[in-house]
Amino acid sequence: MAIPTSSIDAVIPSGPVAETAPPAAARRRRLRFVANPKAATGLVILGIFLLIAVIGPWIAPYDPSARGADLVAPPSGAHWFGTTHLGQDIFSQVLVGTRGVIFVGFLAGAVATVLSVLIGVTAGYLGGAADESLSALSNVFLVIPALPLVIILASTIQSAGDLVVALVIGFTSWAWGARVLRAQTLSLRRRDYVEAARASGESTWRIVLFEILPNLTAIIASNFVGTVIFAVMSEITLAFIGISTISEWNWGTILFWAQSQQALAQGAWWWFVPAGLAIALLGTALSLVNFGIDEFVSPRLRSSGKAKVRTADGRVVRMRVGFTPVLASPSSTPPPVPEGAAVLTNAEGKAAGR
Amino acid sequence: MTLSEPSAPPLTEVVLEAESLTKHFPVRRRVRDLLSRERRVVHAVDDVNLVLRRGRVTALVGESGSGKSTVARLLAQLYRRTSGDIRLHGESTTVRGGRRFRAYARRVQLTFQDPFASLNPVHTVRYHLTRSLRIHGHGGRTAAELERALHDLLGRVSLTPAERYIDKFPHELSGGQRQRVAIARALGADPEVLLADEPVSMLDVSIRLGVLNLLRDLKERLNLAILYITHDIASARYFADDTLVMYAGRMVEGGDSETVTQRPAHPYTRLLIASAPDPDRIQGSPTDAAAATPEDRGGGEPPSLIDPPPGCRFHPRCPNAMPRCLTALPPRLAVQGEPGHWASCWLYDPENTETPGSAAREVGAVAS
Amino acid sequence: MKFLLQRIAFYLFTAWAAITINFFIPRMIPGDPVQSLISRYQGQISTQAMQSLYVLFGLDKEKSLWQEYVEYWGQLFRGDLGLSFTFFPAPVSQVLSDSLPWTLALVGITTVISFFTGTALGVVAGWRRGSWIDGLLPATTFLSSIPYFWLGLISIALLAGPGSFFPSSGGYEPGLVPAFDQYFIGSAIQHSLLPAFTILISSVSGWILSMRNMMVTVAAEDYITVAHAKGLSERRVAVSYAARNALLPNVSGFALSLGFIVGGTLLVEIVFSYPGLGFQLFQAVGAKDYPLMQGIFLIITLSVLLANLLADLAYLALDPRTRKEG
Amino acid sequence: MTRPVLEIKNLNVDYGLGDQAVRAVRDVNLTLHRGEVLGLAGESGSGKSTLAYGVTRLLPPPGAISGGSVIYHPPSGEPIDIMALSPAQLRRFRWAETSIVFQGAMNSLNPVHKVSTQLLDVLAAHEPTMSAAARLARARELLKLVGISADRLESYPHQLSGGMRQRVMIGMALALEPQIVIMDEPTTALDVVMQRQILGQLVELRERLGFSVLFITHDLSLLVEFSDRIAIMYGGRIVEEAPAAALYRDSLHPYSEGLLNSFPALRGPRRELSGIPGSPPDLRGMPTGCSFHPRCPKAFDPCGTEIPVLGVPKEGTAVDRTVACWLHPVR
Amino acid sequence: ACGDSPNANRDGNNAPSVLNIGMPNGPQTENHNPFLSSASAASLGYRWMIYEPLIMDNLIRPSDAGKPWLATKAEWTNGYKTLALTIRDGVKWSDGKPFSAEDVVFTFDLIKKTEALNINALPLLEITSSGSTVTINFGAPQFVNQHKILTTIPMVPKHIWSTIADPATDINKNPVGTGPYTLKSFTPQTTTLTVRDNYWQDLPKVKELRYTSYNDNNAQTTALANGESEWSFVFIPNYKTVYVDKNPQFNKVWPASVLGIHGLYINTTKKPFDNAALRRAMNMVINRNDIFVQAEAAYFHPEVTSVTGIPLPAGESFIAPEYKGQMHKVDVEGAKALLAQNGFKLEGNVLKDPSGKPVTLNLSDPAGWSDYITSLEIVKDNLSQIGIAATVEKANQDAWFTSVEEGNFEASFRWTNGGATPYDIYQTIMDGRLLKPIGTASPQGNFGRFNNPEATAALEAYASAPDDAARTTAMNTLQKIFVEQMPMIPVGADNAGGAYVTKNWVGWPDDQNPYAPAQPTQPNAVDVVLHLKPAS
Ligand SMILES: Nc1ncnc2c1ncn2[C@@H]1O[C@H](COP(=O)(O)OP(=O)(O)OP(=O)(O)O)[C@@H](O)[C@H]1O
Ligand SMILES: Nc1ncnc2c1ncn2[C@@H]1O[C@H](COP(=O)(O)OP(=O)(O)OP(=O)(O)O)[C@@H](O)[C@H]1O
Ligand SMILES: [Mg+2]
Ligand SMILES: [Mg+2]
Ligand code: NI
Repeated sequence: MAIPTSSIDAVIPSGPVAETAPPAAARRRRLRFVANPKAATGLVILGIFLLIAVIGPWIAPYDPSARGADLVAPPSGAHWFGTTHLGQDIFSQVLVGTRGVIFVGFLAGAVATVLSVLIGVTAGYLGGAADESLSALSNVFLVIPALPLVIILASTIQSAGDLVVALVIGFTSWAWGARVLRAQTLSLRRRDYVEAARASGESTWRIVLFEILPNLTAIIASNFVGTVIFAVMSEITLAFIGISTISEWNWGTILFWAQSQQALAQGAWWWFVPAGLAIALLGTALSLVNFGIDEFVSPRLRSSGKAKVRTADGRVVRMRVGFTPVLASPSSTPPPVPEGAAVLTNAEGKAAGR
Repeated sequence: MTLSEPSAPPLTEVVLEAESLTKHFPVRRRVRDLLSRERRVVHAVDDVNLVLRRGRVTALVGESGSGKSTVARLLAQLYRRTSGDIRLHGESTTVRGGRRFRAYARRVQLTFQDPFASLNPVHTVRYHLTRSLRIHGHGGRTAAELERALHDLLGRVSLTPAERYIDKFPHELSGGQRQRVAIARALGADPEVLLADEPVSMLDVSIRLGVLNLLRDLKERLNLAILYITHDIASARYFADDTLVMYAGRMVEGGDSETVTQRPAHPYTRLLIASAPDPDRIQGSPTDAAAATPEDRGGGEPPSLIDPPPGCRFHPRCPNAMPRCLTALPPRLAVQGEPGHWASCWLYDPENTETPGSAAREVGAVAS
Repeated sequence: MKFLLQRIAFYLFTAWAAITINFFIPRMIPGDPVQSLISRYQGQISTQAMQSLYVLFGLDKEKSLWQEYVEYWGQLFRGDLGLSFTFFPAPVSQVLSDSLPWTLALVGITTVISFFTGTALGVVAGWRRGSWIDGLLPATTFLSSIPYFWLGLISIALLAGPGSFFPSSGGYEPGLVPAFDQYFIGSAIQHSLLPAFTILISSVSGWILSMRNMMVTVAAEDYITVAHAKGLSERRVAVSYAARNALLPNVSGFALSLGFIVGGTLLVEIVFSYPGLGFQLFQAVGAKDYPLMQGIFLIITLSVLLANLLADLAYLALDPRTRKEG
Repeated sequence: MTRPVLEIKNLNVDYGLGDQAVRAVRDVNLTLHRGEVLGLAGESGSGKSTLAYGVTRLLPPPGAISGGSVIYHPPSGEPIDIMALSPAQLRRFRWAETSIVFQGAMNSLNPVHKVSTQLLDVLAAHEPTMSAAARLARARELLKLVGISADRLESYPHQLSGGMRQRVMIGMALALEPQIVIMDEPTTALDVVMQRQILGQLVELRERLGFSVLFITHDLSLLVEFSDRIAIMYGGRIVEEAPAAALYRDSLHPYSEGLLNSFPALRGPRRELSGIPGSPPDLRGMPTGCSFHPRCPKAFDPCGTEIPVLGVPKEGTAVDRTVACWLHPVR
Repeated sequence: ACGDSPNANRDGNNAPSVLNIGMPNGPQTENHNPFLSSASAASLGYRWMIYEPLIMDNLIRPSDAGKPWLATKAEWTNGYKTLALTIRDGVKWSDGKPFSAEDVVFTFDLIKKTEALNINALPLLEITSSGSTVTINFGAPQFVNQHKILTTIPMVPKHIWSTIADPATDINKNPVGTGPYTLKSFTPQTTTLTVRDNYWQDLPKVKELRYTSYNDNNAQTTALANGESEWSFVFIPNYKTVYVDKNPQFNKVWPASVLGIHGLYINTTKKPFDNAALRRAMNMVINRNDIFVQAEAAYFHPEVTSVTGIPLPAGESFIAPEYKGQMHKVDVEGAKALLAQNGFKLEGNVLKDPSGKPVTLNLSDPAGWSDYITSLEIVKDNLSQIGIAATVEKANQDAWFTSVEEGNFEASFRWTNGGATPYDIYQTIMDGRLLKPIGTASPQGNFGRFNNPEATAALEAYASAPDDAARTTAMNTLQKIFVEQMPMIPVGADNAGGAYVTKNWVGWPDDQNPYAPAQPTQPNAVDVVLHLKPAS
């Protein structure tokens, strides 16, 4: 029996799917993330902080360490955020301090992410003894509370500068990510497409790098963002309690000085508030980006734009599972369909059939 | 397209052959097992013999969990076999990754059941196909050669014009198109054997046919040996030259597709065929439909593969069970008068002296 | 059972590893307790005192690290955590038993409250998606992004102070003797309000969010639709079906957070001068008091492990799927 | 035939609101009669499930009913428009009058509750006066009804096999002896052997209890065997409706014909399989006219421009079937 | 509800019979061992309310004779190698047993026997008693240790301590002393002492002392500001706003300098800082007032004004005639001139040393020590006036400790030892006996590696000189070397003052009546409490 190729052609769907240009589609997929309002807001704020991190030291009106004549002066035209006990300009400190915060946050995030990917994905993909020992390792790191560990480590290391602090935070905070990634890799490893790649003869490292990793991007990204938040908080905490080197300005350093000079008791709220708000804002921005990623990965989490509808009986209800609303305006419904036609014919038909 | 009674083609060269193929998966140990030395295993595949010939489609049917996919993966050397032998062109092969696995994969390729899962969502069609060409050195030396090879590949699975599909992501393709890409990827290795694990079960009715026809076309044009795995016995009849029936990890019947489907020998095959939906059975009262329900003493439940029933694995459900079925494993027995048709069932033992069904009633009575 | 055995092996291994790390990390710290003591009393303890302090602390004898490690384990098995340097010669166990209850009470209760409020709000937010409570989420995100030491400082500045109901520091009114009576408990509660509030504000949104997201995910499951189709009351569907299933991942998070009670809120204790373990740890780090550090770390690790065990048990109790028989 | 229990009139179902909306069910008119099994077939995405959920108003957001009515005729009393029920009324109405068996039984049962809890739930919600003992007795009875031993009540869903779970769902669907049972692909995940057993049992129960069944599947050969009448859906519309035998013997709509020709037959002579060329329509860009015309081998002039109306075909003598195709002008 | 609760009939917090004392030292663990500086008794200071010394020296007026306390007379002979004590009669331990010479002998014996308790490394030889006289022999002259021996050693009862197995680690659960108070209750946060009945002096008016340990300076300051705490010693930034102004009538701070200083140690081995002229020039530009005001909140470390580095007025009597009245003053031009004379060149804003290299200086201190860091910032600023490019490094505390002790630093703020004479100051800075090569720790002092045999000889002479004249000569020599060589730039004095609230209690030491340092942890605290009277 021969099947002419034409017959196959006839069965080939040439449906509506074939229209869009592929690269555009790919871009669309990626842009969808940015289109998420939460992610967009987060990214914009983050962008501003990044910009300040880069240009902060140039646009700062004063040298943040330079002493001035006005001691503990409230915000004014000359000093937007007021001054410290040495007459230093707090606005400049915040601007200049952004760089350290961003640097440590992102470096620690990157270190932790790389470690968690290395350890988590390896453990998940290799399985067996390698998995057992690597997950044991990450479990141990998970059990050891990070902040105290960071505090101890940071106070261990001589002259803990930004770089050291970032590394310490990075090296102590990868465990959670590794665990998540391992679980995800385990499930990916069983996916058909990984098996299929294996069956077609791909080498192990290529499978890990090109088949598994790209599918973990969202998790890795959200992991990264999470670690950055943690790193920023840890760094600020370390500076605040006076453990890390505070040679370079960061927001924690500002708070450290404010605290050790009892700024609030002095009534110098301006010493505390800007740095605290900056931290909160950066944290919020990062969280928003994280939500964006979450929603991107799992669209269910998106709260759909318009959740309320007007129903046929004129009430406004929320759309929810289990109670499908009956919409008010049958705008596009063509009611003039022979109401009787179908239904009646049927009924008649049955009647006749009897 | 015309359909003619398959004119049993002459037996061609054997490409891949499995002998006494066995796969036992270890069961995770329980505390109580720690005391006993015995390791518990899932008898996923036991003593399976099978022959794939050039230019022939062999169907492997059986219910879910009967071990079909495991056989396919064993043949693709994705699992290590517990025992038995796999011979490629008569040569025993055992490969465990690396260069030798690649060389094996070049000749034996596997496609998966679910086209929605077997393509990586982050890669384009081009990536998938390029990789399969490159791995096996069919990618050519220049970009132009590669491009030509890609077009050729897509052409072979009738995804033309190639430009329309080549830069798409899997999610932009329909199920049938995806399955074609999966097949094209297997063909990229230029294999001699194609192991197709349920290639259409996840596809919509109206698309299935296209993929099956494609496979048949490939068989004929490329002279491939194809193992077609399915649980839909009707499609085996339609598409395969030979059909093997599996039950609980063992082969229970085999032979020419038409013979197996029209004159099933093994009670399990009979049950399977009787259960398949059959539009021609309508017209009658629903009681008829109920009456047509074949006898199945097991409530439709397959046996545990950890402690498979002794003797014939089907005996707890078999209406024809005889006392010896409970203890003795039936060998392959030729069905008389039908060359090439065999069944692993004591009913076909020419020396059988027991009454079919004698053990069934006993056991049935005890069970109820 | 297999599951349990595996977990026990895991706990034992982790405990060993953590204790070993506990042992080595403090020893990597340069400097020693004597120097720290001297610098704490800048000028008031003269440098001539150093020798006698080394003798006092037993630091004048040279021992190999390995020897110390073996001895440490011997001590641990005897339940002896050594003597603290900061409070020399108070045994570490005494320092711990003095401060642990405070942390447990403040952070423990707050964590529990935070978990329950957060989860409850999360259930509502997830169930009534798009309602006002859902709109509140960004605000809570902002609140939770505020470092809580800062929130604490601000709340002290705004709410505490002379004449205010909220005391700004300490665990109870000075002069009271800890006892289970109305005065002491009342004072302890009064002192814990502000720190508790701070922790609550910054931790509750995490629960809200994770519970909401789980609710949303679960609400799309078929069995929820089935529950609606069965005509069950809204409450029953929301609580017994959706929330009950959505709770599972949160429970393990909760158990984990219980484990971090001890180590996680160090800053709140610092800011509110709360006499808990976190503050002690902070001091111990400053004073190079490694027996105390080790002791606190041990407590933290053990409590995290215990919490993990609880999480496992809770899972076992809540999710029948993990209780596969046999 | 008896009088109808459920009349679907001009039902339209949308996903999304406003400009975003896609219409998944278009102008569907369908009647379910007392005691019959009405099969609903069509390829994936044709709107079968949407119709079933729409009728019971169980569509999850962003699904919304944008028009039409669904009239339920109770055995005694006034007809009820399901579309006009308030949530509270809906809750009372559900399961007591219509119950649903979903496609995946694994997901239909709450994994953390015992089978008994989930069965008793229904009884408690709808029969608050019933005693606890009576409820339990009823639950045991139900399990027996579907061929599961009563001691399985204390099992959790994961402890049951796929077939048992599906049976539990069927038993649960019959708990309140509803008039209508909607089954959305109840057996696709099962083995053929198991599938036949369950369907056999269902047919038997229907005989005994007299409920009506709306049976949804894409396996036409199964429907032909098990249902009284079959409706074929394509692109959100019913394109043909006929008694099962009539449809099998002589399908009028080219799509129905294509569907029937997609199944290889197990018995009888080897048939020629033609299949259906092309792929399903996109809901966002429905072809004009008859939505099947781009794939239809018999398409002619009016097909591309005008939507054919569902009606009794002029030719032939059958009055108990309808079709929407320009090849078969309606009366 | 509970009648027998210890809190039930507590009187109001500010009842006039109670004095609330606070320290910012965090939660305490019960330990009333008076010898251990880690004990809660030492940390909060209440050990001096229970245990008493032999003589009550007043460190802020070190030249005044001490008040006889448990000893009515203390006499040094044998070139300060023998101490003869006459023990007071009629003193009773709080358990009723009489206090005797035996107890004094026992206490000194205990210190002699137990190295861990010999905080001051006293070279004790035999200790004998006869009647009410106790004779203690030392292996070396103890002129400079007089104060430590007489005022900082608490006397403990033999009948109790002789039964204690290990006095170095005993927590002395039920302290029995000769002091006016006994322990009433202890909690990690608050320790309460109550007045005893038969004290050898008039009983104090304060019936109860409540020592509260606040977790940090902020908490302590807040407590002081709102009167919760009535006496403390804590660093209060901007103390006027934060503390005094909250209640100016009562909230007082009384800083009193003692003979110990804080200043900038310079590593004298690092070029070009081995050049004394450069160090003197640096000294001339440092603005001590700015440091005092901005870093030390205008009170905490009182400005060292005398060029000799000796705090005034405590050290008034030690100042050499040539330096009397010579005060530090900022003189940038003078500094420039001095540098120019010594071959330094100021080119623009850059100072070049005689070899032509720009002069740079790394100033380091631990990150968390905010007053020191602030001081360094100011120093850095000051030094830039003469073209020295200084940087402030905020180091890790332990790293800093090590590098200072090993001489791996350029300049750093640090304190000196303190004592009853300026000897301790100079000894910490200039003692050649402590001189170690760079890289070897010299934890006891001479961090700047100042190598001057003349100074070493003068120090030795001062400690062991047989008579006052020889001592004066040695002290004058030390001052001359210090002023001319400037191995360390003195900035602020150690402060033994305190903050107190006069709302309920008056009679505190102040400028008019500086009878004792106002620090609750000093031995003199008991003297202060004995001076207190209810306000109005
Ligand atoms: N990796 C594995 N570990 C343990 N048991 C396995 C594993 N893979 C398969 N099995 C078991 O082996 C048996 C055969 O499985 P297999 O997947 O081969 O069945 P199948 O016939 O392909 O079923 P289906 O039609 O559902 O695909 C099943 O009981 C299965 O549970
Ligand atoms: N949430 C949704 N948003 C938008 N479109 C949807 C949504 N859910 C379903 N659809 C679309 O509605 C159409 C009908 O879907 P439905 O699930 O009713 O099909 P079906 O006939 O039941 O298919 P199957 O046989 O696969 O179950 C499909 O084209 C589908 O893409
Ligand atoms: Mg399979
Ligand atoms: Mg469906
Ligand atoms: Ni100081």
